[in-house]
Amino acid sequence: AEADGLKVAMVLPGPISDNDWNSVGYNGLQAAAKELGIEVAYSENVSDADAERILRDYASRGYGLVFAHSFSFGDAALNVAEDFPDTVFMAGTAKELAPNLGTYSNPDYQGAYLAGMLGAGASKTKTIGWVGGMPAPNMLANLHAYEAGAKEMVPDAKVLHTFIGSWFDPPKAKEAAIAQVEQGADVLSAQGVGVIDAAIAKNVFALGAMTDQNHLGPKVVLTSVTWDLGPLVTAVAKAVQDKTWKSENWSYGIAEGSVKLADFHGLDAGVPPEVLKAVQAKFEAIKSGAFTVPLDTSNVE
Amino acid sequence: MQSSAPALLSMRGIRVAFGPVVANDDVDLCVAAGEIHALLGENGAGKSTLMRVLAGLIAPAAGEVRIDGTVEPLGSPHEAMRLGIGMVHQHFMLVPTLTVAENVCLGLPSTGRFLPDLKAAGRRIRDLAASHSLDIDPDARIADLSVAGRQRVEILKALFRGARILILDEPTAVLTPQETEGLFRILRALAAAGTAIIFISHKLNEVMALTETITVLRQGRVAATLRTADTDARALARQMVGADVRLPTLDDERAAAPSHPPSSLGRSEAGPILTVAGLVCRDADGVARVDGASLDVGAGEIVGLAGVDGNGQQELAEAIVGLRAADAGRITIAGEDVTGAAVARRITLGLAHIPEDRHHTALVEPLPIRDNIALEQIGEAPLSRRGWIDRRAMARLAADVMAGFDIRASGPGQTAGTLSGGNQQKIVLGRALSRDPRLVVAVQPARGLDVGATAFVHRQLLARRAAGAGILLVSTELDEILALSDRILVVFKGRVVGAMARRDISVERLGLMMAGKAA
Amino acid sequence: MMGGVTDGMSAVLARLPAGLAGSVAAVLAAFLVGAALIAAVGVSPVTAYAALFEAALGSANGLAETLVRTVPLALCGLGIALAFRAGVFNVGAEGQLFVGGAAAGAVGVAGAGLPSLLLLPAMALAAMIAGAAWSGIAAVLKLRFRADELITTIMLNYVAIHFVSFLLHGPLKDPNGALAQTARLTSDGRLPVLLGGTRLHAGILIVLVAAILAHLFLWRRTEGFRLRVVGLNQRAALNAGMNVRRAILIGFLACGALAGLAGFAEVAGVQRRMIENLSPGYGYTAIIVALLGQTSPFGVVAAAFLFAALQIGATTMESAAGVPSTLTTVIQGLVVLFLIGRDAIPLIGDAFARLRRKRA
Amino acid sequence: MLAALTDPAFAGFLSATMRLAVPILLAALGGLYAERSGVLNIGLEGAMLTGAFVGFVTAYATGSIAVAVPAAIAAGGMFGIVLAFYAVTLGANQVVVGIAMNLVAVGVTSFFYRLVFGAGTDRPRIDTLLPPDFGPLADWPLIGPLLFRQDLLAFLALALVPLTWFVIARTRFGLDIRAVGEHPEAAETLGVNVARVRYASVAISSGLAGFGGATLSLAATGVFLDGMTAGRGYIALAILILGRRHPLGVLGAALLFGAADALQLRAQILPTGLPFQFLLMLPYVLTIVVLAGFAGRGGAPAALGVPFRRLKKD
Ligand SMILES: Nc1ncnc2c1ncn2[C@@H]1O[C@H](COP(=O)(O)OP(=O)(O)OP(=O)(O)O)[C@@H](O)[C@H]1O
Ligand SMILES: Nc1ncnc2c1ncn2[C@@H]1O[C@H](COP(=O)(O)OP(=O)(O)OP(=O)(O)O)[C@@H](O)[C@H]1O
Ligand SMILES: [Mg+2]
Ligand SMILES: [Mg+2]
Repeated sequence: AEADGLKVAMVLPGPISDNDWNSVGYNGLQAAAKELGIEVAYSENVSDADAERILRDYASRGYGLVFAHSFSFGDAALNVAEDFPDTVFMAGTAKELAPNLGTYSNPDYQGAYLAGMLGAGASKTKTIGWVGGMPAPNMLANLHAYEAGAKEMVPDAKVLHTFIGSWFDPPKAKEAAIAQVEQGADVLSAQGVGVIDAAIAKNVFALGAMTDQNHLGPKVVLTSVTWDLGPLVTAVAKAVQDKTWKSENWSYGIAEGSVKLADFHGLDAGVPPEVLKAVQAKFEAIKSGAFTVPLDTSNVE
Repeated sequence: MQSSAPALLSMRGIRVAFGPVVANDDVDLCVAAGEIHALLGENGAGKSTLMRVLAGLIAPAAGEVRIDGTVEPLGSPHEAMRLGIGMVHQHFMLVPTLTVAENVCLGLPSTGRFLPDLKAAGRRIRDLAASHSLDIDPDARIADLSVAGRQRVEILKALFRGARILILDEPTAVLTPQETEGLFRILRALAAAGTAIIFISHKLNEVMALTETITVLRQGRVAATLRTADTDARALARQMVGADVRLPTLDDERAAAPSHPPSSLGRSEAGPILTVAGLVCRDADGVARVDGASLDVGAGEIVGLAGVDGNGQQELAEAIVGLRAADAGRITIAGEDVTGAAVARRITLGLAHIPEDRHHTALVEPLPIRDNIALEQIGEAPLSRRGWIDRRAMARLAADVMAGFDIRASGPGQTAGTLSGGNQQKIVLGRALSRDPRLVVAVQPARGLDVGATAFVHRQLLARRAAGAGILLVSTELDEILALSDRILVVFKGRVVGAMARRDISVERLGLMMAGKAA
Repeated sequence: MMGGVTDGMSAVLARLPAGLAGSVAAVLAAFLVGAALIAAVGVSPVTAYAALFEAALGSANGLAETLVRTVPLALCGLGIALAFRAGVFNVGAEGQLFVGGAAAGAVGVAGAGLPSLLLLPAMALAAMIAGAAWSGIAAVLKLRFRADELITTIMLNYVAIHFVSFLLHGPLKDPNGALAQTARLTSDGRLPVLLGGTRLHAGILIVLVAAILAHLFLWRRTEGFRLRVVGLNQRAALNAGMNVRRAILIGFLACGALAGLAGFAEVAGVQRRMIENLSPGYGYTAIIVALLGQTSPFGVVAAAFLFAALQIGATTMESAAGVPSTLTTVIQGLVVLFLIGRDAIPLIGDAFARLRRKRA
Repeated sequence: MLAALTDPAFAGFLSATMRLAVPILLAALGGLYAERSGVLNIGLEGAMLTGAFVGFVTAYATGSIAVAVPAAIAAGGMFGIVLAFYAVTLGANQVVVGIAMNLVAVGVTSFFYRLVFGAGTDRPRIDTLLPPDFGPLADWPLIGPLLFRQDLLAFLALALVPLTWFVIARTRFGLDIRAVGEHPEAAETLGVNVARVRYASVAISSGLAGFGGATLSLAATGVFLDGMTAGRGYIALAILILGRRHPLGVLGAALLFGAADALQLRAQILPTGLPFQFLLMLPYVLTIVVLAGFAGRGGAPAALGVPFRRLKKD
């Protein structure tokens, strides 16, 4: 409806300062804004109960492209999309699509596979840990890929996992991670704030998630699986502007350069070189399409 | 009482108002050292308010207080205490979970600014108690003390703070005659040693026996100031109420209607309306408060249950009305075993209860008078049908009871908690008696009431008796028991230890039995 | 009798704020402080508030959204108010809402194919029973074990939310989906929309009916009379022959049933399936709603509407004016604090008078 | 036997128990002051969050935890004074005020976090306080993990247990607190300033809760996150009742809760076959069971939750 340029909004389930899922979304949005010079807006800390209303609100205020940045906003996006056919919606890992509702997958599990390899290879105890908030599909995909990667590198590796039952409870996540270290884990995958603190306290390696989290523990965060949503948001916005947008699954993973392993900040000295080589080789294989990381969102236990 | 030296205490032109209620209006009061001064007045006349001013709890809107002739600003309890004013409140101001020594040291920096020295205080308490022949253990917890024991602590607390003016607000309302005698001995000794004592009571004979001077308050104003020697109980009652008052007795009743001696009415035919056999009730610690008590009450008779407070009469009454579970024994009402029955069943059988504690047991103070009157009958026609309340019937009942029992209030919508004690008691009475109960359990029904109100309550009980109800009157007031009872039972340590018909009553024997000395 | 931290609470009831003018003033004061904070982030308060009001009340859709939000707040608030009247401090509406929602979702999925007239009442009933049963746990803990409900209901909220999470990851999970939620309800399992083009669903009618019934119950039914008496003075109630335990139980069960009904309304009216994060704390906000409404049913509905409007307007204020949404939490809290704080005005007057007297 | 006691897994469990208990212990000890004085402090949660935030910001700005902890306590205390103004001076419903204050705390901390650190995504962090090295002491059975693997804040928290006992049982202030909680009218007539005692108690109460919150952002993790107290203030209220409002009882109850939490975090790693949600419930269910089992009647102060109004003239 608006003639004078596309406005893009993003609805986020948590605080944009989580250095995690929500930061990724926010950074992606800002990157696109810079790249394309478009107007953007966002709502953070939006509960599932509020999602539909806020999506509707953006649509009715003339936003031409609205990102529903949570796996749990799919229903809400579907409902609103029906009522605003001229607005394009993008829902994170949605199952049901509509002509004006597309989705984008969360391919960080591809990186988790590499993290699993790296972790198992760096582990002296052949036991590595993984701490997450809730068993949401993307978390399960991440965990299974992490496990599979670890097993590829060290077939008898043990992967411990804990769900702390909420997305944001850093002290609890820390304690869960410490419990894993006490059970023998010496590399931890940090899928929540607090795990890196445990790694610092116990002096074990941590593998960051989503953004380069090395600054949270310069001596222990070996590397991070980063996800850059900028290219995706930019591409989608451009497609909408050019009216070439299509309802489909936009996947921006390793192959598209969105998922990477962050800089090691010099800590790679603590990892056997052959492990680093194997990880690098796997990265290239995924990138080239020679290897596909299995996507498994089945429940655990 | 030399008129030349300034009085130890003199209050002039005191005025206190609570919103529209003027509790004290231009009140003067003078008390000399060594004098025992009575403060009299109806319920709500403003006695407690005046004393709260003196104790520094209320700042008056007008007027001045002089101690030894000097005007003193009584801004706080602390200030009052410093000036030697001590008050024993009507409702004890003691923390039940603390020990005597802790209570005494409370708010008293001289016993240790930061770390109160309870041992030293305990020693001083013992000494002080001994010198005034007060029986007090500084390490006892208040909750474990008897009412009289708590009162002794209150007095000691005041003395410990160096009180020269001691105020006692209705101290005898909760005491037995023996305890009252003990208290009087203490007070006379204190006065002899120079303490000024202000004594509030509704019991005129006590006032006559104890005091030298009397100030009568009526509706917040001083109605008279008299020397005790120049007056008598009847004149005092007239001063307070503005008319003659006489407490009714059973003998008046009998004289008025000699034709049917009510004490035998219905008793032979239908059996007693209430029987209690071998009742045992234990408290939370397993101590038997009622320990095998047995009694019965016939229709058309008043059975007085006399006894020193704390001998299980309260627990016995609670068990009869169903507020307390019986651990052994049997209770029947109108022939039906109600030992384990709910209160509601007992009410259906004709029970009415006038509890000792009207504030917490009888009334729902935040609710209007109307609702309080309907409390026990709300589930029955005409007040409700099929669970729906008939508000017109409720209003009618309230109007009837308020008229019949002379309840003075702005209307049936007034909150019960804002009424004077006397009017509150009339609600309780009206609610209980207007249902035509067959059995009335009345516990201390006139406690804290002025003469006029007491006379009213007694008349109502006698009227119920005449209508054929059986009445169990539990009281620690011997006068009340003697005036109203057909038979008197005496309770001691949870058992009924003696019985006496009206014609055989001997006060001495009663006293002995109450002390557990004879059967 | 049934001692506990909440004894005496009822005495405090009388001290809750009354009077419309003061309430308006309090809300205004809260907004004034909010304005200062908005200015601190460099946004014009006028713009921000304009967005807020526009969103909450300025259009049919805004009003509809406000009413949609009113539903869970009012239903939970009514339940809490009834419990409170019985002297029961039930803080467990949040958990009761979750189990109610789960029950409604389960029945809604299992009963797919049934006609709406059968399915919806069955879902509502299941939700009420589930909520009441969950609340009943706290009732038993209080009546049998004397465990204080203020604590047990808070603990039970955590248990309920974890339990419902288990159900949604396990037995109730939509077999065709990856998410922890039930299958989507068929249209027969959804509450009808009242106003086309908006999300306003029939739940608001349930609120009105519930409020009227609660009002009649409290003021016209003997059971309600007994409930109030028990809440104000248990001993006097017992002395008058009332069944105190029964009244307490009714208080618990009514609260659970109404909170469960709120869960049903969210599932059948808004989400169209049971989801893992059904409520962003409705059950907690409703405590304040109940008390601001002075535990009187219509007052509760009005307070729920006020809070709903604030919450609805608040989120738009964030997206439209760039004011962090957390500010709205501050404003909500401040509204309450200023409402109660009106009592301070005479105190401040007193202080001034004293000062002047001292000077004179 | 000794082998079991020195087993590293068990030792780890013990030290985790203590770590998980400390924040709740501090808040519950705080709650003890308020409740013994007759004020129900539902605001513990908000005070904790305030302490976590102010402690974090101060540590970030000054780089000193020795400054941050007093700042967090002071901030909690200020929070308590506002709460006391409502609960004591205005005699408002303490539950409503507490919940409203918690709401404000969530909003204000999150709002000011953005104001201070901007709306960016790089989460600032501080260096957490690490346990000092006690050498061989840390390997003592039982005592080692419980005490000598803890940081200094945990020691302070533990020291507050006997200190609180002493204050309540032995000092004049404690006597005033007990009197005011049981029978404020009596205390007032004896010259105890009820309002002042309650203000002080609520301020101490919230100050300790602020301390407890600070341990979360200064020792447990080095970050601040919106709502990071995650209900610990409410749990502290339960712990307080479980511990019968007695310092030693509160310590025991906090350790019990910490143990249940530490246990469930460990049980999740083991193949128990139980859905993890049931393990997450464990601490809460245990609290309820214990409360129902024997602590239900724990004597609450008679005036708890009841506002006190001084008699005053018209
Ligand atoms: N705190 C108060 N607020 C409002 N009114 C009060 C208050 N205290 C007393 N009154 C009113 O002031 C009047 C005087 O009460 P006061 O307690 O002084 O009477 P009293 O002579 O001691 O009565 P009683 O014989 O029943 O003890 C009464 O009308 C009473 O209702
Ligand atoms: N806040 C109040 N508002 C109105 N009246 C009050 C208030 N507080 C007390 N009163 C009234 O003040 C009077 C004196 O109270 P007091 O404490 O002497 O009890 P009482 O009525 O004499 O009863 P009792 O002697 O049985 O304790 C009573 O009539 C009481 O109803
Ligand atoms: Mg009086
Ligand atoms: Mg009186």
